[in-house]
Amino acid sequence: MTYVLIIISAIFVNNIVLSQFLGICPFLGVSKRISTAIGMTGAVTFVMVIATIVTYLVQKLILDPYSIGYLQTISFILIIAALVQLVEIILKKVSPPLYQALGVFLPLITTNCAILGVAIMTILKDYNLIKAVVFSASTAVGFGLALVLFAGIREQLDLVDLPKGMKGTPIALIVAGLLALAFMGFAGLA
Amino acid sequence: MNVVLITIITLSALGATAAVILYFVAQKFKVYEDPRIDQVEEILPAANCGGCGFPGCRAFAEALVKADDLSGYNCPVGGADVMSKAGKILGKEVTPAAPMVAVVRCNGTCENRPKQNNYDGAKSCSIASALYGGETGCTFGCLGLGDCVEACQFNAMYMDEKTGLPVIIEDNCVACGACVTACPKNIIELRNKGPKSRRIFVSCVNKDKGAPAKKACSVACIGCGKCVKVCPFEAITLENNLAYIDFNKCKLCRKCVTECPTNAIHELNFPPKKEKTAIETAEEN
Amino acid sequence: MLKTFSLGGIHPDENKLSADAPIEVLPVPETVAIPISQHIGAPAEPIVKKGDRVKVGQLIAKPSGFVSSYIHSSVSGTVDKIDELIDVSGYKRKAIIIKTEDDEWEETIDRSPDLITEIPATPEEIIKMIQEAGIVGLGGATFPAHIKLSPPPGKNCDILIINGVECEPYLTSDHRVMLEKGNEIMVGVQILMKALKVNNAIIGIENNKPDAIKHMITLASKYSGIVIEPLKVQYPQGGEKQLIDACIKRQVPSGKLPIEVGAVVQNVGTALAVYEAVQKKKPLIERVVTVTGKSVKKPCNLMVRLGTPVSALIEAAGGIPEDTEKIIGGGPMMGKALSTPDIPITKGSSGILLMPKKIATRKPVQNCIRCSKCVSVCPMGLSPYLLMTLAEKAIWDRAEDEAIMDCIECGSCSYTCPSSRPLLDYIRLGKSKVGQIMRSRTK
Amino acid sequence: MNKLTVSPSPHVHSGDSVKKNMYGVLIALLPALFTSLYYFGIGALIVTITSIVSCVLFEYLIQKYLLKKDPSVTDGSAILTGLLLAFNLPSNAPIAIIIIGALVAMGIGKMAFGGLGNNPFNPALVGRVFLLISFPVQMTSWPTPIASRLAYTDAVTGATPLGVIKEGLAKGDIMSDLLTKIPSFSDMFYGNMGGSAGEIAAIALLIGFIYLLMKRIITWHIPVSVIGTIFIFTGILHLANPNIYISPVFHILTGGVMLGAIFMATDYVTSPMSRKGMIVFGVGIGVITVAIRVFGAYPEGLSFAILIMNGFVPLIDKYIKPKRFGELIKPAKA
Amino acid sequence: MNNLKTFTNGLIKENPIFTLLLGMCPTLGVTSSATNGLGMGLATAFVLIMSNLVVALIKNLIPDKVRIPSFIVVIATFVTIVEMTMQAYVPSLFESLGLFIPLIVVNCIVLGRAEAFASKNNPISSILDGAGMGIGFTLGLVILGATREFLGSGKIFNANIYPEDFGMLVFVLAPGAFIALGFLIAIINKMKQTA
Amino acid sequence: MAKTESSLKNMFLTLLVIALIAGTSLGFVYKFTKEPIEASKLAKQQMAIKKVLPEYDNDPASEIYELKSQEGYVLKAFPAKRNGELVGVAIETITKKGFSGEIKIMVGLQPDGTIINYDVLEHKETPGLGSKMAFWFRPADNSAEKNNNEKNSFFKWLYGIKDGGGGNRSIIGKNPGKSNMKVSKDGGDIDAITAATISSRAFLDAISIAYVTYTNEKNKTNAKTGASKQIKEGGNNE
Ligand SMILES: Cc1cc2nc3c(=O)[nH]c(=O)nc-3n(C[C@H](O)[C@H](O)[C@H](O)COP(=O)(O)O)c2cc1C
Ligand SMILES: Cc1cc2nc3c(=O)[nH]c(=O)nc-3n(C[C@H](O)[C@H](O)[C@H](O)COP(=O)(O)O)c2cc1C
Ligand SMILES: Cc1cc2nc3c(=O)[nH]c(=O)nc-3n(C[C@H](O)[C@H](O)[C@H](O)COP(=O)(O)O)c2cc1C
Ligand SMILES: Cc1cc2nc3c(=O)[nH]c(=O)nc-3n(C[C@H](O)[C@H](O)[C@H](O)CO)c2cc1C
Ligand code: SF4
Ligand code: SF4
Ligand code: SF4
Ligand code: SF4
Ligand code: FES
Repeated sequence: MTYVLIIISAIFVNNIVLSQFLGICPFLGVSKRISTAIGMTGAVTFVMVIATIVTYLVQKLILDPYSIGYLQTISFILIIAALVQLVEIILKKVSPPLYQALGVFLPLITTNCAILGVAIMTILKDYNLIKAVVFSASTAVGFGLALVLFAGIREQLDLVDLPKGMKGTPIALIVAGLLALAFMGFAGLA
Repeated sequence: MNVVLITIITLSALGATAAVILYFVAQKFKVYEDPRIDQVEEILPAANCGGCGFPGCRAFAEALVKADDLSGYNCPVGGADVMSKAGKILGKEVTPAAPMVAVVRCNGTCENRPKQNNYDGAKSCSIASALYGGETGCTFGCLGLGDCVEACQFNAMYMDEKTGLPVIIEDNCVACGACVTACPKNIIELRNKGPKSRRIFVSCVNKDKGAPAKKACSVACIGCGKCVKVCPFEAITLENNLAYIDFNKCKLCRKCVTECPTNAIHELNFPPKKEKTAIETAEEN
Repeated sequence: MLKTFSLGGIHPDENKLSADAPIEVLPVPETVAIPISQHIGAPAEPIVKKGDRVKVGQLIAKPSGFVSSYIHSSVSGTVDKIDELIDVSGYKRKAIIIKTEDDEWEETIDRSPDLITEIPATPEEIIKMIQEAGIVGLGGATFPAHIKLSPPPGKNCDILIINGVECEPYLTSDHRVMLEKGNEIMVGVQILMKALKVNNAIIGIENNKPDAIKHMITLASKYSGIVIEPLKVQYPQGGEKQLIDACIKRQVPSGKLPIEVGAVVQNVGTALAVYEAVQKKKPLIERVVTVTGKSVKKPCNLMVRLGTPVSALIEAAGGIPEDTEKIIGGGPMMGKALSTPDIPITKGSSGILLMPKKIATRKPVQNCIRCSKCVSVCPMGLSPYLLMTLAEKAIWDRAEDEAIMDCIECGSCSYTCPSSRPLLDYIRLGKSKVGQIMRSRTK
Repeated sequence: MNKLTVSPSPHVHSGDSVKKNMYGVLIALLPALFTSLYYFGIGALIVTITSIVSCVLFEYLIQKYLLKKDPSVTDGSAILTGLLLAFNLPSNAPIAIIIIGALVAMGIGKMAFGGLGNNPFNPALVGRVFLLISFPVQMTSWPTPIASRLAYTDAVTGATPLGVIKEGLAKGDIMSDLLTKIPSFSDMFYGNMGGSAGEIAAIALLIGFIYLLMKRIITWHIPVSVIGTIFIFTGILHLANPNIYISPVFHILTGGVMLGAIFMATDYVTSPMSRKGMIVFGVGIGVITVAIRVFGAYPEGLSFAILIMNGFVPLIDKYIKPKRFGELIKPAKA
Repeated sequence: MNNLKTFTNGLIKENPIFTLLLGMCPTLGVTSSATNGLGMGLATAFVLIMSNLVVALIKNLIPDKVRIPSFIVVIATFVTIVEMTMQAYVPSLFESLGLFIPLIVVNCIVLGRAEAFASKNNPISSILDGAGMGIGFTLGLVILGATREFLGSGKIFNANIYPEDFGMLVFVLAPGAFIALGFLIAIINKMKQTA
Repeated sequence: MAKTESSLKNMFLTLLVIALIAGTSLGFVYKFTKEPIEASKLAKQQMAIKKVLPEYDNDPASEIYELKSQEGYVLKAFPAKRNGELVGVAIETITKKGFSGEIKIMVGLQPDGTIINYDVLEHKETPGLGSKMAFWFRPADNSAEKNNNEKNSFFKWLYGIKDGGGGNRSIIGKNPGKSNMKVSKDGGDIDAITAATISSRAFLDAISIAYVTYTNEKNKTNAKTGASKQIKEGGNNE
C-alpha cells in the first residue's frame, strides 16, 4: 500500500512540475510537440531512476559514514553530469534505436533540476532503496504526464489565433497554471 | 579525522573519476560537427524565413559550409553584408548579389478595373483563384484578398484599402520572395532594386488580346508593342500579348513609359516627370 | 428501415420545385459555344476551323490523351471562330463557336422514337461506341465513361450500380429522365451490364421520388438482373462511395476507386446516353437540365443542346427574377456559382439554380467552437474543422495524414457549421496543394 | 439584375449558428434556474444576476479594449458562462467573490486564449475552482434550501449531503447513522438539499437534457458516459462494502453530477470531437470524480475532474479519431 | 567601454526571467513572497557573480572537454558556500527556500552565463554581467514575489496592504505562480512593443 | 594565452586541481559555519521551549528525555524547573494526519497536563489555510480585529467574511484530560480553523498525543518510583 501511495502521490498529488516546481525549463522548452515530449519523458525516466540509485548509494556509503553531508550538492551534481554523459555513450553502443529516440534529450537533462531535486528529496524523505526507485520512477511518470498533456494543449493552441501579447511563453504559463489548478483536485488522495 | 581533509579527498576522488570517465567518453563519443556551421549560423539573421530556399537558417548555414562556391546562395534578409561575412568565415568568395525588391505588377485599381461580380468565399486569393477568374473582367489581375500580405514576415506589405491592391514598403522588403510564392496569380516579382531604387516595369500581367484586356482594365497592357520598338536597349519583349521589361537590360531611360498608350508601364522613385518631359520636348523641338 | 450510407450525412430542404414539370425541348439557339474541355482530363483538340460547315452530331474535336473525350457539334451551321471565353471553370478557355443554320443531322443517327431492346454489339464494340459518342459521366463528374467500363487488369467488376439518387436539393433532371425515359434507361443499363460482363445491376433511387421508384420497379420486372433499391433521403447519397455503401454495404477504401470493391457506378442520364449512342448511333449532343429557384417563374426541366448559353435557359424559365444574387451551375451543395449568365451548357451541367440574396450570401465567419457537428456530418469520417485549419496554416504533411484527400467535397461540413466557417473552401485548397505534393513525390 | 455573387460551394447553409446553440443551452437551463430561485430565493437571484452581468461586461471590455476586436457578447456564450458560474456557487456567495470569479473565468479562462472557441479549459469551471481554492470559507458554506429563501449572505447554512457523508466517514461515524442525516432520494431528485445554486434539482436538469437532445445541441455520449461511469464505479464500491461506500444513486443525485455531466462536460470548446473520444472523456471524468469524492480531500470532485479531462482533450482528439469511411467494412474482395 | 551596457543588459533587455526564461523552477517555487524572492535572488546573484569571476579567470586553463564539469564544480562550490552561510546566519530564510538553494547549481542561468559569457570575456565584464544578470534575476523574483504576495495575502514584504482574508489564496499556491508569471510576461512584452 | 589542450593528463589534472581547491575552500567554510549552524538550530529549539513554558531556571535542553507514544512516535520532552521544582514540560509532538504530511508542534504542559502554550515547529499545510494553526488556537486578539472590522465592514460584506469565526478556539489553559479536545464538528469543544478542519484535527491530534503520552508515562513512573530521573533512563534504554 505504501508503494501505491508513493506512486499516486508522485504522479498526481505532488506532481513534480505542477506542484513541486521542478523541471520547469524542459516543461516549457520541450513541450511544443507531443512526440518530443514523449521522448523527453523516456530520457528523464531513465536518467532519473539511475541517478537516484547512484546518488542514494553515494549518500549512504560515502557521505553519511564520513558525515560530510554538506558535500551532497556538489557530489550529486557531479555524479549526475557524468552519469548523463555515460548513459549517452553506453546507450549509443548498446541500443542505437533507443539512443536515436532519447539521445537528443540527454544533454538537456543535466541542467534539469528535477533530477537533482528528486535525488535530494529521496534522501530527505529517508526512503529505502526500493522506495527510492519507485519514487523516482513515478515522479518521472508524473513529469511525463504533465509534459505530454501540456504538449497536447500547446499543439492545439498552435492552430488557433491567440491574442498577440499572449503568444508563446505567457500562454504556456497560463495553461500550466490552469493545469496545476485542475490537479489541485487530487489533494488528499494520498 | 579532519573534516577538511576528508572533504578534499572525496572531492578530488570524485573530480578525478569524472575526468577519467569523461576522457574516455569523449574519446568514444566523437561526432564531428563542423564548428563553422555554428559560426555561420550566428551571423545569419535567424529570421528562418526560407527566402534562401532552405528550411531555416541552420540548414542554410550547413549548405553554405558544404558548398564549394557561394555564388547562387543568397540570404535575402541579411543581404550582401551577411554573405560576405559568411564568405570570410568559410574562405570562399561571394559575388555580391544585386539587391532586389518585390514589385506588384498589377494596377487594376477599383477605378481602372470595374467590378463585375462579388466574391463571397473564404478570404484567400488561392481559394478564389481556384474558383474563378476574379471579380473583374480581368482573369489575370490581383484578387485583392491579401495572401501575399499574409505571407510577408517582414511587415513589408499592406493592402491599400482604396485601390484594393497590395503595396510594398520598400524599406522593409528584404526580397525573401514569400509573397511571390504566395500569389496564385504570379503578380509579384522580385526585381533589381536599381540605382536610387529607381525601377521601370510593366504593371500588368494580362495575356488577353488588346481589346478584351482594355475592356476589362483601363491600364492593361494591350500588347501593342510600341514600347518594344522604342526601347533602345532591347530590354522589352512581347509574348502572349504582354510586354515584359528585363531589369538586367533596362537602363532606366524612361522612353517606354511615355510611349505606352495605356500607361501600363510604371516608373518608381524617379524625380517628378515634368521638367524631364520639358527637356525632352525641348530636345525634340 | 430504408438503406442508406453509414457515416454522416445531412438533410437539407429538398425544394424539388420542378419535379412535376415534364421535360421540354428548348429550341436550338442561334449560336452555340462548345468548350473543348467539358470533361475530366485533357482538353479535346478541335478538328474544325473557322468557316467549316458542320452537321448535328458531327465530330468537331478529338481526345488528346488517355483520359479525354470526343466532342460533337450539337447544331448544324458554320464554325464562326475558335476563341477563348469564360466557361463554368470561371476562366477563359477555348471554345468552338458555331452559328446555327437549319437543323441538319448526321445521316447515321437514328432519330426515330422506337425502343430497340436487342443489343447486337459485343462488349468491346459497345465500349468503343460509347467512347466515340463522347459519353462522359452525366452525374456531374464528367469522367469519360469508356474508361470506367474497362476495369484495369486484375480488377473484377461484379455489380453495376446506377445512380438515380439525385440527392442535390432542387435538381430534378434525373428524376424526370427516369419517369420519361425509363425504358431507354433500362436498355442502357443492359448495355452497360453487357459491357462490364456483369449480371447484376442496382438502381438506387431516393425515397423522395416515389413515382420514379414505382415506375422503375414496373419496368425493371421486364429485364433480368436489374433491381431497384429505394434509399432513405440523405445527402450525399449520390456520391459514388456512399451509394455503393448504401446499396451493397461495401466500402471503397481510402484512395481507391469503386472497382476495388467490384462495383462501377453510372448515372441514369449516362445510361440513357449510352442507350442512344449504342442503339441509335447518337453522340452526346444534348442533355436534360433543370432550371429552378425559389423566385423562378416557371421552374422546368429542359432538353438542351450542349453549348446553349445559360441565359437562354433562364429565358425559357421566365427570365431572371429581380432578387437574383447567384446563378449556380448545378445544385446548391456542389454546383458552381457563375460569374455571368453567358456561359454555355456543357456535358456536366445538370441544373441552373437562381438564388435570391436571402439564401445566397454567407454569414460572417466566426471562430470554430469545436462543436464537432462537421465531424458528425462528414460522410467520409474526416475532421473538417482540423483540415480547414491545417490548410489555413499550410501544414500540408499533417493534412495528408488526416486524409484530406479522402474528402469528396460534398460540402456537408460547411453546410452545418454554426460558425459559418468556409470549411470546404480551405479543404479544397488543401486537397490541391497536398495532391501536388503527393504527385511530385511519386515522380 | 444586381451584380452576381460568386463563391465556392456549398451555396446553402443549415441556418445553425453559434447564437442558436448558446441560447438553446440557456433555455435548457431555465428549469434549473427556476428551481434554484424556488429553493434559494433572493440569494440565487443576486448571485445569478451578478455573475451574468459581470461575465458579459468583462467579455465586452476585454474584447473591446484589450483585444481590440469587435465585441461579440451577443453570441450568448458569455451569458452562458455567467449562468453556469452562478449555478456553481452557493447562493450566498458574496458579490466581490462572484465578480472575481467572473473576471477569472472570462479573463484567464477564455479571453487570454483569444475568446470563444480557443480556450482549452472550461471557463466557468476555471472561475469556480479558482474561487474554491482562493476563498474556501465562502465557497463551502451552503445555505439550506427553502429556509433561506429570503436571505442572502446571512442565510442559514448547513452541509451538503456529500459533505455530511465525507465528514461523517472521516470522523468514523457509521453509514446507517449518516443515512438518517441526509435528505431522501426523492428530495434530492427534486432538489431539496444544500448545494450550489443550480446543481440541486436532478429533475430540472434532466428536462434540460431532453431539450438539448431534441434540439440536437448535444449528443448523449458525454452525459451518459459520465453518469454511467459514476454509477457503475460507486456501485461496485457499494456492493463491496455498503458500510463505507454509499449507494450509487446517492452519488449521481448529489453534487454537480447532473449539472456537470449535462451542461459543463458537454461544452463544445473543451470536449473531444469524436464520439469515441467523448466516451473516453466521459469515463475519465467519472473515474476521477469518484476517486476524488471517495478517496480525496474534497467531498465533490466533478469540477476538478472536468478540468483535468479538459487537459486530456487534445490528446484524445489526436489519438482517437472519428471512424473513417472505408474502415468499417472490409472490402469484399481485396 | 560598454561595461555599463553589459551590466544593464541583464536588467531589462535580457532579463533572465522575463525574456530568457531561464531558471524557472526557483522563479516559480520560491516567490510566494517578496522576501523569499529577494533572498533567493541575492543568493543566486552571489553565485552568478562569483562563478562568472572564477570562470573568467580560469577559462584558459581548462581543456575544452572538461569545461562543463569544471564549471559545475565551481558553481556547486559557491552554492554550497551560500547554503552553509545561509543556514548559519539566516536560518528562517534557509528553511523557506528549502530545496531550491542546492538547486541553484542547476539553474540554467548560472551555467548559461558561465558558458555563454564568462568563458569568452574578461573577469571585469564577467563580474558585471553576473551582477547584471543576478540583479535582473533578483528584480524579477521580487516583482513576481511581490505580485503573488500582494494578490494572495494582501501583503508586500510582509507589510499588510489590505486584510489577508481578501486575498486570493491561489496566488500563494502553485497555479497562481504560473498564472501570475504568465501575465507579467505578457505585460512586459506589451510594454516592450510599445516602448 | 593559449587554451589548454584536451589531453587525458590535462583533463585529469584540471579536474583534480579544481576539486582540490573546491574541497579545501568548502572544508574551511564548513568548519567556519558549523558552529553557527548548530547554534542557530539550537536557538530555534530554545526559543520554542521558552515560548511554551513558564519561567524556569534550569536548562531544559540538557535535561531532555524521550517519550514513546502509543502511535509509536518518539517525542522529546524538556522539563522546566524553578528552584529544582518541576513547573512544566515542553514536549515536541508530532502527527502525520496533517493535510499534507507531518506536523511538528512544541507544546508546553503544566505538570498536571494543562496546556500552557504551543508553537508550531514544522508543517507543510497550505499557507493561508492550515498554516493558520500557528495562531488560531490561542485567545483571539480582539481589540485589533474590532478596529479593523468597523473600517472594513463594507468590504467584509462584499467578501462575505463573517466576524468572530469560532468563538471557542483557544486551547491555552485547557486540560485535555478535562475538556474534549476535538473539533466541534466531531463533537468536541474546539472550533476548527474555517475551511481547514483536517489541519485542525491533526493539530488537536498532536496535542492529544503529547498529553496522553506524558500523563501515561507520568502515571507509570509515579506508580513505580515517582522520580523523573528514571524516566529519562527508561527513555534512553529504548
Ligand atoms: C484519375 C482518375 C482515374 C480514374 N480511373 C477510373 C477507373 O479506372 N475506373 C473507374 O471505374 N473509374 C475511374 N475514375 C472515375 C472515378 O471512379 C469517379 O467516377 C470519378 O472520380 C467521379 O466520381 P464522383 O462524381 O463520385 O466524384 C477515375 C477518376 C480519376 C479522376
Ligand atoms: C457529393 C456528391 C454527390 C453526388 N450526387 C450525385 C447524384 O445525386 N446523382 C448522380 O448521378 N451522381 C452524383 N454524384 C456523382 C457520383 O459520385 C458519380 O460520379 C456518378 O454517379 C457516376 O456516374 P457517371 O459517371 O455516370 O456520372 C455525386 C458526387 C458527389 C461527390
Ligand atoms: C489547495 C488546497 C489546500 C488545502 N489545504 C488545507 C489545509 O492545509 N488544511 C486543511 O485542513 N484543509 C485544507 N484544504 C481543504 C480541505 O480539502 C477540506 O476541504 C477541508 O479541510 C474540510 O472542509 P471544512 O473545514 O470546511 O469542513 C485545502 C484545500 C485545497 C483546495
Ligand atoms: C452545450 C454547451 C455547454 C456549455 N457549457 C459551458 C460551460 O460549462 N462553461 C462555460 O463557461 N461555457 C459553456 N458553454 C459556453 C461556451 O461554449 C463557452 O463559454 C466556451 O468555452 C467559451 O470559449 C457551453 C456551450 C454549450 C453549447
Ligand atoms: S514584400 Fe515579399 S519579398 Fe518583400 S519581404 Fe515581404 S514577402 Fe518578402
Ligand atoms: S497580389 Fe496576388 S496574392 Fe496579393 S492580393 Fe493580389 S492576387 Fe492576392
Ligand atoms: S466536404 Fe469533405 S470534409 Fe466536408 S463533409 Fe464533405 S467529405 Fe467531409
Ligand atoms: S461545425 Fe464549425 S464550429 Fe463546429 S467543429 Fe466544425 S468547424 Fe468548428
Ligand atoms: S530551473 Fe531549469 S529545470 Fe528547473
